[in-house]
Amino acid sequence: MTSGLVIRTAGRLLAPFIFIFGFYIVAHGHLTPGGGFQGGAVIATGVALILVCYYYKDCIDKLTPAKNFKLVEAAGLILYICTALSGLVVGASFLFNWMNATGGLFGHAVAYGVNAGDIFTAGVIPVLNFAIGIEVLGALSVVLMYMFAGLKETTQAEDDAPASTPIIKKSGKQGGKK
Amino acid sequence: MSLLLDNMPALLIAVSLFGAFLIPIFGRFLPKIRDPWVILVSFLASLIAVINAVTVFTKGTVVYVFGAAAGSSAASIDSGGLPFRIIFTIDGFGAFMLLSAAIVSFAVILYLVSSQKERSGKSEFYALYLLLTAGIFGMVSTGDMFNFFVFLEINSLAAAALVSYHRNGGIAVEGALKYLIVNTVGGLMVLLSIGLLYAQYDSLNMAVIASQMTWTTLNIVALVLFITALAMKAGTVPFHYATPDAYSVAPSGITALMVVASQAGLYGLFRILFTVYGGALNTVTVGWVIIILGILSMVIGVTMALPQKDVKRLLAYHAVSQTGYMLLGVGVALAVLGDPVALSAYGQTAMEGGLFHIINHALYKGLLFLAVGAVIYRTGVWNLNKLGGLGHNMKWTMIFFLIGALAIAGIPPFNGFASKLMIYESVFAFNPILSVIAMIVSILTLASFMKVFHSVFMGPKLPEFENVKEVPKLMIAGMVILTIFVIGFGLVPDLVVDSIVTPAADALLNQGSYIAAVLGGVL
Amino acid sequence: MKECTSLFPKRVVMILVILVTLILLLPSIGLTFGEPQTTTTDQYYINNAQVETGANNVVTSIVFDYRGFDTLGEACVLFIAVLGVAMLFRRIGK
Amino acid sequence: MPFITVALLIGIAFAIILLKKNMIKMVMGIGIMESAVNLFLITIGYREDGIAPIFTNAPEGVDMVLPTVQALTLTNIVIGVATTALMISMIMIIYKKYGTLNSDKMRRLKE
Repeated sequence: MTSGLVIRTAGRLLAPFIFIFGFYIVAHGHLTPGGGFQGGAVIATGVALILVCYYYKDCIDKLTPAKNFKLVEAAGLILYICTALSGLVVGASFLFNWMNATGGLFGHAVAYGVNAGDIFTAGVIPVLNFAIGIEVLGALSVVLMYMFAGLKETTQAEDDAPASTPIIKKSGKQGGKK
Repeated sequence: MSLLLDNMPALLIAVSLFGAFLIPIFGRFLPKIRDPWVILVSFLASLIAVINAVTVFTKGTVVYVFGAAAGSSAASIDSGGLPFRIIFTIDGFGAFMLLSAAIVSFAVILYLVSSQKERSGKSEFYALYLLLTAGIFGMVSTGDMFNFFVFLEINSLAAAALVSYHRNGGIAVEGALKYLIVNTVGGLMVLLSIGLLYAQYDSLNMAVIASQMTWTTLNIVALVLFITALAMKAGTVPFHYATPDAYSVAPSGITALMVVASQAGLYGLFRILFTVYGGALNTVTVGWVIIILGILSMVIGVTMALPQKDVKRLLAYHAVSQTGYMLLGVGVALAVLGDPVALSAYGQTAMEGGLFHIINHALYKGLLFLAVGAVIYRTGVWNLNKLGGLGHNMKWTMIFFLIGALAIAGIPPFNGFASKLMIYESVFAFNPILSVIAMIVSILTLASFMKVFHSVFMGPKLPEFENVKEVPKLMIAGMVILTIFVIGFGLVPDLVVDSIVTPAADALLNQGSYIAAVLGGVL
Repeated sequence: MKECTSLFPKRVVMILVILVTLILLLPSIGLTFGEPQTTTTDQYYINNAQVETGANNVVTSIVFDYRGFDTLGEACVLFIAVLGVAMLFRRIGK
Repeated sequence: MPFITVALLIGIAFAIILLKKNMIKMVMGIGIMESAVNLFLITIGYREDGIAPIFTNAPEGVDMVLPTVQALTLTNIVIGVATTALMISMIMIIYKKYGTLNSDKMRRLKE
């Protein structure tokens, strides 16, 4: 499975645009179709593109190992739950939308009815959108990376070598337990 | 302080989730404090669950609205008296299940921290454990249909992932895959019937649906789907294939918690039958369906258990069999729901017996799985024919196993006897044959457990188990917690029934109070 | 599920499947396509979501505000899947 | 009628899950079932000539379709992705250990 020069160049050129498009979808989740899940999935598609263009092993060696994405994911979830808990701090209930229509960040008052949309509205919703976007980006990338890692371990150097060494070796201890 | 107390239902879920989200970070950077952190979070979650339950038992049903401004009621006037946010409704039955989940989950984490010490991938394992706990807590306290489905999925996925933890050359993964497929199909059927109800009533709140429920074709289809799907989750007989496979390969502590997880499915079944459908139901027919499910589970479970050689598989079949008792008790109550005389004569008692059996089963089956897990932890052998003579070296484990075995067989003074007696008495008044079947199953259970006890702990010391030691103290501590409750519930059953079981039964039987608690005086 | 394959012959499974399909066909009689029976809650969302949450997208305001707790649960499900995958593909001794 | 489609899809999915021996096909069957349920949810919220419930640059005075079911579908899609990911990984591990995808040949649990 060789990924040629054309594929690699195209992937390198396209990936930033995919990331930015995903970011746009996340940021405008409360105005246009889309939101955290969809945007996060789009960004994860960019990650998948890079994984396909460059070899998995090369990616984790040169860029970042998969476990870092797990931290990204956990960070997204912690952001979500902290935002939710901040509703308790202001004296209302869990997940209370306390930033809406306060005039601060994301707190502009929204025009009623059909309008063109203002990105600084909707209170905690954009924050939650970003949290979910980060979470989904991390989650899907991690799943992809682990599946790549579970399939076979090749670099570009060992290009056409057959899939020989599976990463998961049989464990004597656990296998012998039966 | 009142801030915390007011938001207890939210913290119930939030604490477990927050703890779980932090674990990957701790596991990466501060592996030393990960284990204490897990114990701390689990303790806090259990404590909050107990506080919630006590609040419910003393002050009545707790209603908590997610995302509401301070001081607003569940069903505000400007929305036409309908709740439009997610609502947690913890009534007597929910609090009862919270108690049982809290006790078992805390006992199990003590056990697991010690028994999994040598293994890899623990960060994920503990995080999944906390998420499974959160899933159970969420399922038993939510008052919203779709929220129930989400927690059902959390419960199923976390349980399946935990089952596959040991991998065991693929066997554990195979059991987990079976469990996951069955539960996913069940979950999708639940969602389909939620959609059916939503299409008619345009609400996802259980109380709103309950207040408008009628006995139409669509609702019958939805009910059939609900019963099938939740019976799949609870592992009763026509869908019991996955249960023993999953239970026998899961880590022992996890199996103990999975008993509670499948009982959360049972909770969902009873909640749908009594609270959502309630008076609109054709109670005699549906009651008999539940009774027949229960009888089949009892008989098939115990007969499949008798010839098993794998000790955990045997226990898993007994779990199927014991689930039958709960279904039998509650099914009898459902069958006489429309008949006030019979209900007060024996229906109420049958209900209480069935519900009491839920918590008892969680406790003693948890204890049995932990004791068997301790044996496997030290010997590494699952086969009954190869075990023997362990009573010499593992005295504590032997005592715990004996207590659990006597409790499951319904021998006084342990808790299994108390609830089984209630079931026998009341079911005898309803239909003597059912009661006789239940007693025969109980005797077979006793025989089966005597066989296990004899072949594992009795007999001369075997040479290969010469150097087996008693398990670590933390594992003993986990088992001691469960033992205290098993003996305590057996010694003072009246007190327990009066204080926690009767409120739970009343909460189920009295559909109107549930609706009134959520919708208030608006309707 | 696998046992079903061996326990029941193919014909029984087909009868079962046809039965399930027929049961599920019943809703198509009771429900009407294109005109929901009651729309109280949804009409409330459409009318009030902008004022109460400030979001133009009503679906987003439901996903993240009215039913934000579901979204937390759903994020957890994804988290569980990731943890499960990571656990399954872990290397021994790591 | 979309409801008939839903029923047929679920029937097909059941047949696949119960009859097929290839585990990947079983997962596909679950995927079909999921899509059927999603289709059902979307269908019950449809209004004749309705538009998506988004106010940004929407035409005036047109009915909007019911938004709640769309939110539910969104949630269910993500849950479906998670379930599928977990199941596929499990199948990958099983394939690695057993060397087969046939569910009949992997009955080691029975013994």
